[in-house]
Amino acid sequence: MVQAIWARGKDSTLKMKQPLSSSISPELLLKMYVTMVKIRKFEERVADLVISKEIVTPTHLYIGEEAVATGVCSTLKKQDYVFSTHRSHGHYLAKGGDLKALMAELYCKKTGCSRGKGGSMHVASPEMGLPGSSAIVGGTIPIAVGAALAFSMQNSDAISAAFFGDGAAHEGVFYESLNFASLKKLPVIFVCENNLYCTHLSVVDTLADTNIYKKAEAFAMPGVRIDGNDISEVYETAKRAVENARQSRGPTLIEAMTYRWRGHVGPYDDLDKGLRSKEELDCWMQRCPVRKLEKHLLKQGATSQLEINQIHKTISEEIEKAVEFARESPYPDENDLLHDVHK
Amino acid sequence: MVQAIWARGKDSTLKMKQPLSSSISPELLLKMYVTMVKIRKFEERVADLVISKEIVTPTHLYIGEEAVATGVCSTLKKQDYVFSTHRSHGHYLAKGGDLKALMAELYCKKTGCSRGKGGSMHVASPEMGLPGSSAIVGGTIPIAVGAALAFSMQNSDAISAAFFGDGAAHEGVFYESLNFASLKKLPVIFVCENNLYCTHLSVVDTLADTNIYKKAEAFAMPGVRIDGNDISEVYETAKRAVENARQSRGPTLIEAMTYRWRGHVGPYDDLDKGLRSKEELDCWMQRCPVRKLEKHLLKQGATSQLEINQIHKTISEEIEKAVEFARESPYPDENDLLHDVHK
Amino acid sequence: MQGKAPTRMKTTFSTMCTNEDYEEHEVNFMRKINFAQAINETLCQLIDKNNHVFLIGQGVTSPWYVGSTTVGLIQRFGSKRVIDTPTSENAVTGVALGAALARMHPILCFPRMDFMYYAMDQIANHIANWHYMFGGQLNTPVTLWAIINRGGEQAAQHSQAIQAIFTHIPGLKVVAPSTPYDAKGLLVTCVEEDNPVVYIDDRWLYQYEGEVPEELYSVPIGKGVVRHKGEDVTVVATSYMVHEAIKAAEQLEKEKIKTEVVDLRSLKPLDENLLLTSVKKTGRLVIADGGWKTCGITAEISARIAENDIFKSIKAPIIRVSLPDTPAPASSSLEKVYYPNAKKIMLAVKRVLEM
Amino acid sequence: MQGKAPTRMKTTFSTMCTNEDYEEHEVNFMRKINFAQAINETLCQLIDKNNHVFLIGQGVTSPWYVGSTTVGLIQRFGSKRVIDTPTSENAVTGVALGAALARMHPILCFPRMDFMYYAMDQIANHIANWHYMFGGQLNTPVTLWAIINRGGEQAAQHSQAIQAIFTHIPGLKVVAPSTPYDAKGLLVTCVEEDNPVVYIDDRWLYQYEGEVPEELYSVPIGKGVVRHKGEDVTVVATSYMVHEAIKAAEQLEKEKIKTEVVDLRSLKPLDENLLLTSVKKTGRLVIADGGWKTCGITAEISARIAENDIFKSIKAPIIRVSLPDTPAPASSSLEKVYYPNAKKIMLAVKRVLEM
Ligand SMILES: Cc1ncc(C[n+]2csc(CCOP(=O)(O)OP(=O)(O)O)c2C)c(N)n1
Ligand SMILES: Cc1ncc(C[n+]2csc(CCOP(=O)(O)OP(=O)(O)O)c2C)c(N)n1
Ligand SMILES: [Mg+2]
Ligand SMILES: [Mg+2]
Repeated sequence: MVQAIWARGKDSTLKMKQPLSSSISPELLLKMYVTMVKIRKFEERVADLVISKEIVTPTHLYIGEEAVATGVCSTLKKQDYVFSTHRSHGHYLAKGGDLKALMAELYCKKTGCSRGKGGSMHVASPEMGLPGSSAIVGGTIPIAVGAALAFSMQNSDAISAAFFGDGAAHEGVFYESLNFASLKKLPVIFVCENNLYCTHLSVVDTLADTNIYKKAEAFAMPGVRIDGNDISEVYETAKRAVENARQSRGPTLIEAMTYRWRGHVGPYDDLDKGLRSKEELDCWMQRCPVRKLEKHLLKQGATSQLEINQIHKTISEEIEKAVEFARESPYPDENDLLHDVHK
Repeated sequence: MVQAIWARGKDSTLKMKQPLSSSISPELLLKMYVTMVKIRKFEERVADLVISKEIVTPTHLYIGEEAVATGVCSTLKKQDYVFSTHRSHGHYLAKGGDLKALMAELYCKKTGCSRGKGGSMHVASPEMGLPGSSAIVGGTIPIAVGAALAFSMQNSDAISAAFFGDGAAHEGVFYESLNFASLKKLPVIFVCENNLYCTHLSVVDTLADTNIYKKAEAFAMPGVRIDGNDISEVYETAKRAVENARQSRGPTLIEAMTYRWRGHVGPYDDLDKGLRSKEELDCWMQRCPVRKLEKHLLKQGATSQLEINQIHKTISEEIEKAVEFARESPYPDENDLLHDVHK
Repeated sequence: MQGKAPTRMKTTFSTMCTNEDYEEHEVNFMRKINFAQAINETLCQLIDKNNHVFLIGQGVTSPWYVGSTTVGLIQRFGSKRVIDTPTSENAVTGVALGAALARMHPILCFPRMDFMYYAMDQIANHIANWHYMFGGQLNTPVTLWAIINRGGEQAAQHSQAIQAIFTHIPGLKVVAPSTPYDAKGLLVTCVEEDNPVVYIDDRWLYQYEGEVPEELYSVPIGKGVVRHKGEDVTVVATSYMVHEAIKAAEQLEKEKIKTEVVDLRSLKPLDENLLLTSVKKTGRLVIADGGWKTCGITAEISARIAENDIFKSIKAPIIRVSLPDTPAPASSSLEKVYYPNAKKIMLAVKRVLEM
Repeated sequence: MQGKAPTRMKTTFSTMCTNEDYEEHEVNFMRKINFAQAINETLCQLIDKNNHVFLIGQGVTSPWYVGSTTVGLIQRFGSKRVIDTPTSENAVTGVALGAALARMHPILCFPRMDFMYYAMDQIANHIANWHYMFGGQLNTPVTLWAIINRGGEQAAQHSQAIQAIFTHIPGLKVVAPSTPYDAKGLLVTCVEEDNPVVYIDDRWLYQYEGEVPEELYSVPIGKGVVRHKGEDVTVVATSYMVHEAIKAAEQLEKEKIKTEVVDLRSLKPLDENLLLTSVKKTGRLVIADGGWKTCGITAEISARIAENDIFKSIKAPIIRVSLPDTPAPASSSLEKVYYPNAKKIMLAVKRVLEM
């Protein structure tokens, strides 16, 4: 299957096997590295906690896709809105959401970022510009467009970004949203995380043309396919798109090619389910976005192995504190059930 | 507004100002002429009957667009399915539906083609391969795809055609349907009647890219824009598309550029509503599909003015008989109300 | 209503400002306008007054699409505040939600309820759940202006009154004004709300005239009102059916049958107090709503009585006057029997009085 | 049920083949399989036996998506008869309708009811109306296999049980089996029908075992069944709630409270006879359904009693046990109180007995 995608992707800008090269400042790259490691380690810890049944809410892990959320969100300001999906943890952390509150939400505790009412698929950080995520495929795409409409009405220079998977390109609402956003030249960017699968189905089984970025053409909008595992490429592309949006030059569709290392949902790689091959997974693990950046930073002398070890240690500690926090937090009270239906 | 469309249509095959030229046999052309006149005269009669309030059900007249339904349906067999819209009369007559039953349906009489339960927007002729029309924009597009799926499962060589307006290109279900049909290579043709308006809105106000035929590309499907007022072009294009579908070579999207002479709904041209200009209407009336064919037939000596007069006369009589039939037919009985909810 | 009982009550229809809340406006009760004009004026004033309010939906710039309710708005406010849209109901609904999350208050127009099915995912999965799903942190103040447009042989896909579906879905409030006064007051309240509200508007109401103050005022959500006093039987009605109920009551009066007509005004939350007070008094109940019967509004109201202690003092079965469980037919001969009306209410009242 | 009263009745759950219609199969009543297996077997047999039957929907080839209900089907029948689809719910539903109009009978799988909102236009405007709208000339035999999949902290968009919405919409029949036997028999009947039927399937039922004949048989639509006999109070339940009702009844038995549990099996049409017969006998009614309360299934059943003459012989208010009007929360601490269960039914039964 992966072959099919490579073939179809030929005309795109994929350069997945090449080492990272970048004109981004070492400081920013390092900052993004920290975010990516945070996401990676957070998700790995979550996987353990799911296996040990401490976490019950269905978790869709972002492992392998870290560069997309990190690269895109690094081009955004706090005031900018990001809308997320069922695979939400990476977006939440990249947009600056509080790690403790996220972990507590996965425990469905009252201290969670959605007060225990949302679980993994419904996280929000209103203060950091993440007004929610939806478990419905394609669900947040028009919502992001609406936020962009509001910003344009308010003459704010804020912009809005919608993250969604390749599966969202099956849903009509995706096309309606592209049309509306382009028609009104709204400040929104569409970020498709094409990880080649929609649950058990490969993109080739579900899309007549798997070049998702090309759908933008049909709506007079620029569309570009990039290596989603290359933080530099993600950042640079998003930056241009965000700039265009801010300058009222309209929306952009970015298709970031990436891969989830784990199964659709849950902690395991699900290779035993026979839906993808070990070779395919291995091939993508070799293209690890975190390692790629790490190698680059070391090669450029922008960091040292010592510093990297320290980063990992600090993040691990932060995550453990979050686990403690989540464990010790109270569950929502029975009386909370009927609250929050209306304001 | 019409200018904008012309400009955007430059790259298409529009050749609206040219006289008809055709390699179609004179017999077939004459047959199609008869159908087009039938539709034209039927609709004109309906307009009168709406004005005199004999007909109450909301009627969306097909005047000006006759070549599209006629050209497409002339390439189809009885077994092939056609699905129609709120602007249904032309499709119904072109597919061979009984004229009397149609008129009776507009009177909402029990003898109507939908037993008085459907009205103008819901006509059907199951025996002639028109299993219904929908008043919901875009509504029948996936249904046509489903019929095509059935035909392919049955190893039948029947095909299915969906008629729809430019407004349907706003609806997500259109894109979902293109994707599904192309993915499964189903024997269906998509016929978009682009009459430049969706109720009160011009295509330029609603579509970021008004080249509807180009949407096909995004689904690895051929898409073509044609002069919908040129019967020969419609017929030839549809014929190729139908042939492809029958040979299991997959679906085609045809965008037929055309124009409705009357307002969105009802008998009047609605120029007073200020939504379109008299010049625009005049310009399109000069491109009358019926006159264009008539001129060609006369020029080629395929018919005579005498024969044409006779055709008109016969059709007028047929229509008057249908009016009589409709008038004399009984209304559905009160007891019919609760019937037909289930089989 | 108990302590909040109407202080002024007339049996005619056009003057029904009876709630203390807006007593203060009585001085202005001179000008009569019709229901459609009331909506038009309110939209105009709300958009004018509030920077964060805008109108969006298919048809809002059309001279005929939504009756006369949006006439003049595009000319006055321009295409930034009055946004006509492609027929992309689902996306446009999501757009409204997104705008609400960015501190706007969209009034989202659906020219027909039938088209709302396309938008159901955004309405039910997103708008209705958003506040709850994130633990009350985010507000989604969207007014879903849902128009019922039926009759005239439009048939099954252009005639639906699916208020029960929205009333069923938690997270949505649902209002259904029956008078020009309430049309204005409830629309104002919708925009004052931080919650999504489905504002149900029946085009059969558009020609009804009534006194409407020029300035903005609000009518509370969740408060019904008695439109016609009586002791023999209660008719609870919604939206357009309120008028049919009043017609029935006036007719029945001639036959010495005293009917109390309760206009619910809000379907969710529902003014249970008012309902129970009236039914307690009369002991007999007929419910009239323009939607389908099964699992409809009439079912809910009936169940509210049946689950209450008051139930023991009910003297006759509770009759529901609604649409039969049938799609809308085209033919006027069938429309005539399909739609509930004053006559059917009268028959129902007589039946409950006989039982 | 009257003349058609069950000829054989057990108080335990697994043997409830009580309808004369399928008496003949009793000899086979040996093999026990669970609910999910019953669906899987039935799908397999139906596709195998009928050229015009096929399965379509997102997830039908997945090893986990719809539990084990579709396991092995793709291997056996291939991708022409078992069609997995893009997440294009609305188009795929239209596709099913189109296929039905071309003489096929699609079984259209929705792995969660929540996703059906996307398809609502095709379901409500098209599938439900098609037969009526064309005067009965065209049939639309689509089985809408609607799966309820909730619990496990999945929250508001992955937990919904919206059977009331489909029951509200004319043109749709709605069935909701509670036993493996009925899961099979009703699925067979769906495919024998020339009408669209919503087949509601709750994943909380999947592990329940019961006797299921190997061969195909049908269970009639519109016929309920008594699952537990009793004279003191009637509990009418649907789908999964039947099991909770039986648990409650068994518990209550120990306290000498004799509960009659009626399993409706069909929500539309509804077995009013059976309902009335039982309520006439007991004079007390509790209704248990897994959907929301307002305008829900429980409202309709209550209203059916309230509008009937039988109403006069009712001794206590009718209590509804259902979901509160609240979206589904994630936290298990809230799920515990959110979902109705045997305990809530018991409390309700005791309340109606006290009143
Ligand atoms: C409307 C809808 N249909 C189906 C699902 C079930 N579902 C949950 S996640 C998912 C896969 C989505 O794939 P994609 O968009 O590519 O995101 P990924 O999981 O690959 O990140 C599906 C089909 C859903 N959540 N919503
Ligand atoms: C879902 C939906 N939204 C809105 C409408 C109202 N409506 C009826 S016809 C129509 C115009 C459709 O335009 P188009 O598809 O171009 O067809 P035309 O009338 O031009 O033939 C609209 C918007 C509808 N019927 N269905
Ligand atoms: Mg994916
Ligand atoms: Mg058009």
